Amino acid sequence: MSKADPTRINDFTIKIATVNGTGSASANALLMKSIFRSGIPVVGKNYFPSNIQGLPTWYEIRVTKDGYVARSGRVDIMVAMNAETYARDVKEVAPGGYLVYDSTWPRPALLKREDITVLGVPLARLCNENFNGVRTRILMKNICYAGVLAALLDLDLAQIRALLAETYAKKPQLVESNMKAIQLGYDYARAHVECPLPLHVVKMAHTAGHIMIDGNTAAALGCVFAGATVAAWYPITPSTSLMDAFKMFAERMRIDPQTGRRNFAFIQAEDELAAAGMAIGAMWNGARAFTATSGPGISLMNEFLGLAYYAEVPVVIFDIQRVGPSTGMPTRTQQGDLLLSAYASHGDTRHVCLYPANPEECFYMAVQAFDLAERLQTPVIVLSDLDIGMNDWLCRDLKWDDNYRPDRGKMLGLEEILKLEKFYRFLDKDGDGIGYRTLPGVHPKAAYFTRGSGHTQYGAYTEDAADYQIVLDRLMKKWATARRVVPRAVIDATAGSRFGLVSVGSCDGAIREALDVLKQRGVGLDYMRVRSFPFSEDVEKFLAAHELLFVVEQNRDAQLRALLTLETAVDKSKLRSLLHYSGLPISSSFIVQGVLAELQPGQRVLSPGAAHG
Amino acid sequence: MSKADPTRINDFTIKIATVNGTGSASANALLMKSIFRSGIPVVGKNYFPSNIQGLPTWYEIRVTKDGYVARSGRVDIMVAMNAETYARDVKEVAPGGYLVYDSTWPRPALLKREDITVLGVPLARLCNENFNGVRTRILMKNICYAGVLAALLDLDLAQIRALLAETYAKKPQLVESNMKAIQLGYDYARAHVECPLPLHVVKMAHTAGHIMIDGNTAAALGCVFAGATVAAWYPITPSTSLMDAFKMFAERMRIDPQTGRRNFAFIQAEDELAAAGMAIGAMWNGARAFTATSGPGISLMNEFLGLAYYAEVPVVIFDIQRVGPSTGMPTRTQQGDLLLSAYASHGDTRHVCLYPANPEECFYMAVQAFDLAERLQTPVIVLSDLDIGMNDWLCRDLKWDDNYRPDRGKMLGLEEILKLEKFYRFLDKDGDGIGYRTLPGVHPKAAYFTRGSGHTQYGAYTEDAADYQIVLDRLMKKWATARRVVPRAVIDATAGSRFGLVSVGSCDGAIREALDVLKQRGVGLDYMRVRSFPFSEDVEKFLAAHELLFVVEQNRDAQLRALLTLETAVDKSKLRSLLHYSGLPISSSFIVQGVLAELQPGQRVLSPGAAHG
Amino acid sequence: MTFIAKPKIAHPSLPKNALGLTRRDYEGALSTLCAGCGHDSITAAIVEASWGVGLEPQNLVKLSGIGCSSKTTAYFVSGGHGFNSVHGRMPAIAMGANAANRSLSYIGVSGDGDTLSIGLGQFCHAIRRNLNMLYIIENNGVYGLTKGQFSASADIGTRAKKGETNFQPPIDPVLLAMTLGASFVARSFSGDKQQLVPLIQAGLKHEGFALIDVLSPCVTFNDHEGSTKSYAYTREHYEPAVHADFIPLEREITADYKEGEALPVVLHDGSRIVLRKLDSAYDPTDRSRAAAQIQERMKGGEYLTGLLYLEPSQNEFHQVNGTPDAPLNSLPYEVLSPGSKGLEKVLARYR
Amino acid sequence: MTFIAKPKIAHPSLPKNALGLTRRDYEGALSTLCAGCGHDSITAAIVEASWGVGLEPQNLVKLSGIGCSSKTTAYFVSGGHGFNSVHGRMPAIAMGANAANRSLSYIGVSGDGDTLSIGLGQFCHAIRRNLNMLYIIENNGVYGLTKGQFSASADIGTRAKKGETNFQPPIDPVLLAMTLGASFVARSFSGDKQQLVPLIQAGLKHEGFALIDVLSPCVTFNDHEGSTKSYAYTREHYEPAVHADFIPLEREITADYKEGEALPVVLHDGSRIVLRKLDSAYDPTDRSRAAAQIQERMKGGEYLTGLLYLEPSQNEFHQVNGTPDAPLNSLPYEVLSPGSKGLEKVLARYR
Ligand SMILES: Cc1ncc(C[n+]2csc(CCOP(=O)(O)OP(=O)(O)O)c2C)c(N)n1
Ligand SMILES: Cc1ncc(C[n+]2csc(CCOP(=O)(O)OP(=O)(O)O)c2C)c(N)n1
Ligand code: SF4
Ligand code: SF4
Ligand SMILES: [Mg+2]
Ligand SMILES: [Mg+2]
Repeated sequence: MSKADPTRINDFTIKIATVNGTGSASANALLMKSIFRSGIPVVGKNYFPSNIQGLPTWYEIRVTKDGYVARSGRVDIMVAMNAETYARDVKEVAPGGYLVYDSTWPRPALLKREDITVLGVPLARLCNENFNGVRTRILMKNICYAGVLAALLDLDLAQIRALLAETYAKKPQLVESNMKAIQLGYDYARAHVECPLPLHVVKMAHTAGHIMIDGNTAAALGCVFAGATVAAWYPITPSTSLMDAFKMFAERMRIDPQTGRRNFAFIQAEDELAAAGMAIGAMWNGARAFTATSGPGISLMNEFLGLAYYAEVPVVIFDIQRVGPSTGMPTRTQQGDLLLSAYASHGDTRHVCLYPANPEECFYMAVQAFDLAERLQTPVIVLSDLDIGMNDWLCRDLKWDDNYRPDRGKMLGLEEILKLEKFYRFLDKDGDGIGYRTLPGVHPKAAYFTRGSGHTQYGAYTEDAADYQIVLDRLMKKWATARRVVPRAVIDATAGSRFGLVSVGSCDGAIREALDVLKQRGVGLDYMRVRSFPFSEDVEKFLAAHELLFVVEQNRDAQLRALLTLETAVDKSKLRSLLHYSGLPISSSFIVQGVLAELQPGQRVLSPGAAHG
Repeated sequence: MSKADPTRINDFTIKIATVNGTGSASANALLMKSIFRSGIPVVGKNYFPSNIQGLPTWYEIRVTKDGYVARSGRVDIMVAMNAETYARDVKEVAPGGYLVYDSTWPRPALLKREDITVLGVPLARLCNENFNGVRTRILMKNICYAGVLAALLDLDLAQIRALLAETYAKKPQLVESNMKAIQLGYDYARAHVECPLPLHVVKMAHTAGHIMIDGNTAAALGCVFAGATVAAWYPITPSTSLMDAFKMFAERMRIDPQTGRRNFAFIQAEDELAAAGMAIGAMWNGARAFTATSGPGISLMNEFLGLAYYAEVPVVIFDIQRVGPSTGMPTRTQQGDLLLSAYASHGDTRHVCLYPANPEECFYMAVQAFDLAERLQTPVIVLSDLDIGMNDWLCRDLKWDDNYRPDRGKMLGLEEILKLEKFYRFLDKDGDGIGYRTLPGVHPKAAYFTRGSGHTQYGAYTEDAADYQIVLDRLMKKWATARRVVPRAVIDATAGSRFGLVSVGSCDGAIREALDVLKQRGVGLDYMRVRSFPFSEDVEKFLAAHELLFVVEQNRDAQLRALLTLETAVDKSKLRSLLHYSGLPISSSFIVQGVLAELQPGQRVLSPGAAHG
Repeated sequence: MTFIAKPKIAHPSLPKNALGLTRRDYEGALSTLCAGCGHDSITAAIVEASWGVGLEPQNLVKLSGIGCSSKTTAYFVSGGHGFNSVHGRMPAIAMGANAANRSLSYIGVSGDGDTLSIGLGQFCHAIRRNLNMLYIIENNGVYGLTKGQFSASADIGTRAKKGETNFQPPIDPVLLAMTLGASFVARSFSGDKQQLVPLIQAGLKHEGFALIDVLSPCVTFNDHEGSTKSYAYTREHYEPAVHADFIPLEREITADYKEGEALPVVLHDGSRIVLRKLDSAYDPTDRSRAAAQIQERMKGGEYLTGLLYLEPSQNEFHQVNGTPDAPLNSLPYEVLSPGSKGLEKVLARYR
Repeated sequence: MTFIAKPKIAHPSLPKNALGLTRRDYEGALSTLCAGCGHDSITAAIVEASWGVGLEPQNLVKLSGIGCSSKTTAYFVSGGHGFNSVHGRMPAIAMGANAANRSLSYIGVSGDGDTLSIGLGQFCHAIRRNLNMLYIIENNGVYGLTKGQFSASADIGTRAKKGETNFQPPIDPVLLAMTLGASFVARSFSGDKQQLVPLIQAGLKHEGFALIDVLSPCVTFNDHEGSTKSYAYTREHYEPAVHADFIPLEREITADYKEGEALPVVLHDGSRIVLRKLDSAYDPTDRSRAAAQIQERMKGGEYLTGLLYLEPSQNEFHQVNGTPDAPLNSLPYEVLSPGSKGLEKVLARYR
């Protein structure tokens, strides 16, 4: 076996280039899982096209003993299965890295790189010789490269067989055929290459108590545990898998054992306006309801968001952000809806937003979203993104407290209603800006009229200046209440630095990695990740406590910086933007470079301006 | 004749309270016009309900020798024709003021005010005795109170007859009947009251070279002169009258004399999404097109606005703002769409906005909007409001330069196309961030593909990070170009004060009046009214040059202050908000009070915070 | 202003329904519509019908969009919750509300603009889902609240108050609904209480989407050429004075006629519409024949009124979705949450 | 990947049309759709048809929404401008573009999701305006681009790739369009070039709104129970390995049959649809009889194909609007502006 490079053991990135629609997904999943099962933290990033078949697609597997969760930004092993992208794929390999390609047909012209090792494996030939049928051969080619990698990386074949057995429990014959392909690649590699490579896998025990899950699945699970019963949506990438997961879980765990009836309603709406309206109608009527969408859907929901804000109807909306503007790049990631979500709709409106950073938070924040929406009687928008929502992340096990009960907020039941002299929906009895709700069907005395037109605090229609303003001003009081109950920011001030780093959502992984790197380079930074809009009080404190703050986010227009500038007392000249918006998930190196560029000696540390990435 | 009060001659406010649907509009118009024709500046404000018949409605006529254009905020003469609102109408009269009511039926209980003069006129009785038919009598009652006021204010009857003659040119018999009603009221008043009142009208010559016009009519006229040929819309108050006016003008001035064909297309769309799409489609295809709407429509247009921004299609949208959020108060005014219009749609988007302050600017800015949209190849939103759009304003005569020709921006004709080797739509040849357009039907070589999905600078579909970013970054370069070509702010720094006042749109009238009042009280303020987004460079300078700035606007959330905070270098602690958002047009007194409250000696002049009104 | 709701003093003399409630208990706030507006007549019919079927007021959920018509949900059954949503989007709100609690009665009131223009897509899809609700279109051929623009149901040749003529073909909600497979389709006239009240009651009872297209003249903006009482005519002749904002106080138009009969109704402006009541022979269960007859009559300028199509067998939304009889919003959390044990099982699949 | 456009070397041998252009001149960019997708066959038919009618490429304006189908406007006639707008809103863009220049040909390509769900309202109103364009629905019963959810045109009982069954009644764009008074309504099948090409040519020539509903199987997501070649079946049996993201490379399905004949077509997944071509006796000008026949056939599980309804007499948008023959976007500013004199006249009324 070739001399191992101890620094790269369990610390390298594999990138697999294929054509979409050729079935490489399960090969990649197989590799991910077997590394995960070997106890080594692993990251999977899927770069797929916005079509169904025939376009280039890439899958990146990062093996990271330190448990980082971000894109590494470098490629150590490239599996180049796609002739169309072969040239650029070769370029991407880091010096000293490896390239695996299908040597069934020679690729002379393109093999010009002296600084990497090129490994040819006749995958097509092997499969043609050993399998029948076009479909089978195409598919097996992919399983076959998994076998090659198993040899190169020293993966445990027994474990791989076990995984296949789980996957194809109902179809044992598939276990054999797949295993055969694995073995073909495995044996060929061992016969022709010095295995394992210097950078390979050595078992660890770092994944116990962890799962591999995507954010949309976790969010859907959160909706199930929050007791959501009405799900309305209109398909849109990358939010679709959230609804698919909810349906899957509900069909497993929400079927009445006696009657076989479904304890949930799943409605594919005709568009996003309808989806939002359905969720609003359902929550107005006492069911926990939600919808999931992406940018274009949020734009279309603007009118309904304004209605729900002003008429004070709770509703939960998941925005799985993708690259905008407009249709943009549906299969790429961005954080471009921060500003719109915060102030969506005409007139004076503002909405509670939650910003999960990973699947784990997607789960817990989904539950929180429903509690906050009903407590505050207003829409809550959960802003995830494609990176969180559709990629597999290593997360701590999700925990559930069986004592949890939904917080329905100020909802009057029959007893309370009967005690009332008269019921007024929009009166601020408790001074927190929140009135009391009632549900249809309970008692005529509790009936009230919900409208998006001017109304008095008693619920009557009005065009009177003073009456109108009483309600509008109370909504600001409610906003102040919101500030007190939303999730606080996550703050790490251990560095005790004059400089801080502020960010949101999926940037977290890259930032934590960048902080380590910076520390190694002697730069210590404090870090705050905001988790909600409005900002909790601690945000104000952190901003005040630092003299220079890097605001890291994944959009062009510094939308988080804008919200901080508007909603806190911070002097915006202290806020330095690091903006990454190419559609690829942000990497630690981008942040490290951005920070160092600013903090180099001699540089005008306090000059405003933004680094664009 | 009773002793005249020289200070109140040509300087007082009449308010007329009636029930909508009873035909008082023409009586009020008659009064307005006759005062205008007497050469005295006059302001009309209409406070009407969002229904069709039977609800209270008020009309305010301010006679102002100083030519102020804002709501006065006080009532000197109340004509209380509506029993339902009688009580509160009485309360509104300023001490020393007058109340005119229909004494046909006594109103004992309600006449309890010693500090005002109450004049009863048996309007119903007079009309019942002199006219036949229910309709006629109801209508004549209103004309009759106009006659009463004519006597009380010493209006010129001959002139009134002349006005009626103009109005009913085609129906002379109506002139007589109306004049008869006028005379009835006039004679009764002179017989029973000492006429004219101390506050009355004395002819001046201050309205020569002026017109009385509403902003929607002026904007529509602007569209006609801009050469707009396609108008698509969906009815919504208060924007409807803009489209009605365009149709009226076009039907007068856009009919081909030979063929009788209509040189314009007028399309009532099925909703605002469609209206926006039609305007976009038409301008994409080379016609000047526009739509008009109000808040709810802007919310619904979010998706299309993002498309037009990213696909770089010019379009002109008028937002006649009304009270939000949601349906809000459709017949009340507000400036609540500033923030949404600036950043409408998901992803990184920003839109050019124009902020007219009066009908005169509505006319000129309508033309500018089309030039800017085509020059910048992006949507331009003209933010007017109900106060400007639907009330009659005294304006200088509109002027037109016959040398004007539309600025089509960078549009290639056949000759230029033939010279090209190859055509690329989104290349930044000139370094100003603006590419070249072509129109369908000209030449196959010039054909390009317009899309809201990711595209390269050559116009091809892309999901490539770098290619995507090149286009997104260029859009920011274009934005910098926009900053240079948008209308500059209106700045009055004659006071040379350390303190400044910043505002937008229809606040202008109240502010100019407030500045006079403040000067009289020894407080001199500089004043800047922004007229566009992005802000022109002079805005930055003005903000920097003052140590405290009052930001006056008509919304709850300080939306103009937000835009200034985000888009300029100003230290926001310098910006003090004066917010008026009750739905009534802002009055000078509100501003005066707000400023004085802040500038009183002893007050912490530099403390942040906002006065709410 | 028409006064529909009067102070609720339960007169002992007033007739009571099965629940011991009087008509008063089904009234609502004061109408702010124009005197004589057809919509107010429909409101009165809804009051009568819901009293008649003996509905618990709190069990009626009232939904609407935006428009004069949509305002009327505030004018009946004040004991039921009302949701006056946004323009054209009532069906979505209704779908959500109904999904949350299938045990209540849902009545949606909309206008021809609200339903056939901005709301057309949602209207069609509510029908496709066979959403269990009574959907009433108060159809006047104009946008009343925005002052008289043509709606998509305006007939060709109609003249608006402002004078222009409509040249676009109308969208007929009845034929549209039948094409989309609606399970209950009816048409009536606002002034025909005798026909309207039973239709509303049937619609409330129908399991699925029940559409009633009610022709409801707009006093203020309906206006047709050639009518000796039309605004156009009056402007030129009798009217002693004309005022843009003048709206005459009219009385509601009523229509009383028998099965099979045709009744020409003269509207406020003197225009005529001809209503023909279905005769007992008519078979409302044969869709294509029904559609053919309706179109036939239309060619002859007649509106066929009554229950035009009925298909009781169709599954409504909840039957398709397989929801339990108990309202979803009443299911205890314990039933809905898989609990920590359930979570453990799920996680196993992600290791 | 299917290769529709090849490098444009005008082979001397290639047949030329009246303009001296070859088919190559009507091709577009490479298709990125799945091999065997029905949409690609339609693209080929559009290329053939526009070459056939001898359309100047630059005079064809290509409009679409979002979806696999909507992408295809990039795959034909690259010499014409294309506007790939937003989901379901193509009709509005088309209306505006057409208003600006009535002299060009407008072809809109949409999907069943794009047209019958999010875009249903705009689709109906484009018909009502009789907007002069050819509107093609590439109808596959699913949302292809978002991976196979049912569209509103999916038949009851259809099984999706993911396994669930559709229980909602389909919206038939053909019957809908006829109910709304469309002036040109046709149905065809993606694989039937012989029928499709002439229909497209007729649609391009029709003055007014021409609808062609083209059944266009989705290789990847059409899937029906009980088919021996369906994914479901294969999963359990022959397939040696199953991969969520595996999409077989299929060949396009073609159909060639005569007037009056019925042709059962087997789709990629083995499911069958039955097409019946109109016989020469069929009268496309009698709307209600046509509708009845279509419904009859449907009950029998057959899709009637061909030009189903035609009413050439109807006025298209510009005839109603009274616009001049010269495109509005070509009118010189001098004609459009009243000038300072005109302004003076106007102002007089405001003094
Ligand atoms: C999004 C939006 N667009 C436009 C309007 C303005 N608007 C209010 S009601 C209405 C039409 C009402 O017509 P219809 O539904 O027929 O009701 P009617 O008044 O005739 O009873 C319109 C366009 C609105 N409120 N919201
Ligand atoms: C506003 C909006 N909502 C949702 C989507 C996601 N989306 C893209 S295509 C599509 C449906 C496509 O179905 P269809 O129109 O039938 O086209 P097909 O792919 O089947 O040809 C959807 C829902 C979107 N792009 N925009
Ligand atoms: S405007 Fe017409 S629809 Fe509206 S209330 Fe008046 S009569 Fe009724
Ligand atoms: S998914 Fe279906 S519709 Fe889309 S390209 Fe593939 S086969 Fe065609
Ligand atoms: Mg109407
Ligand atoms: Mg489809």
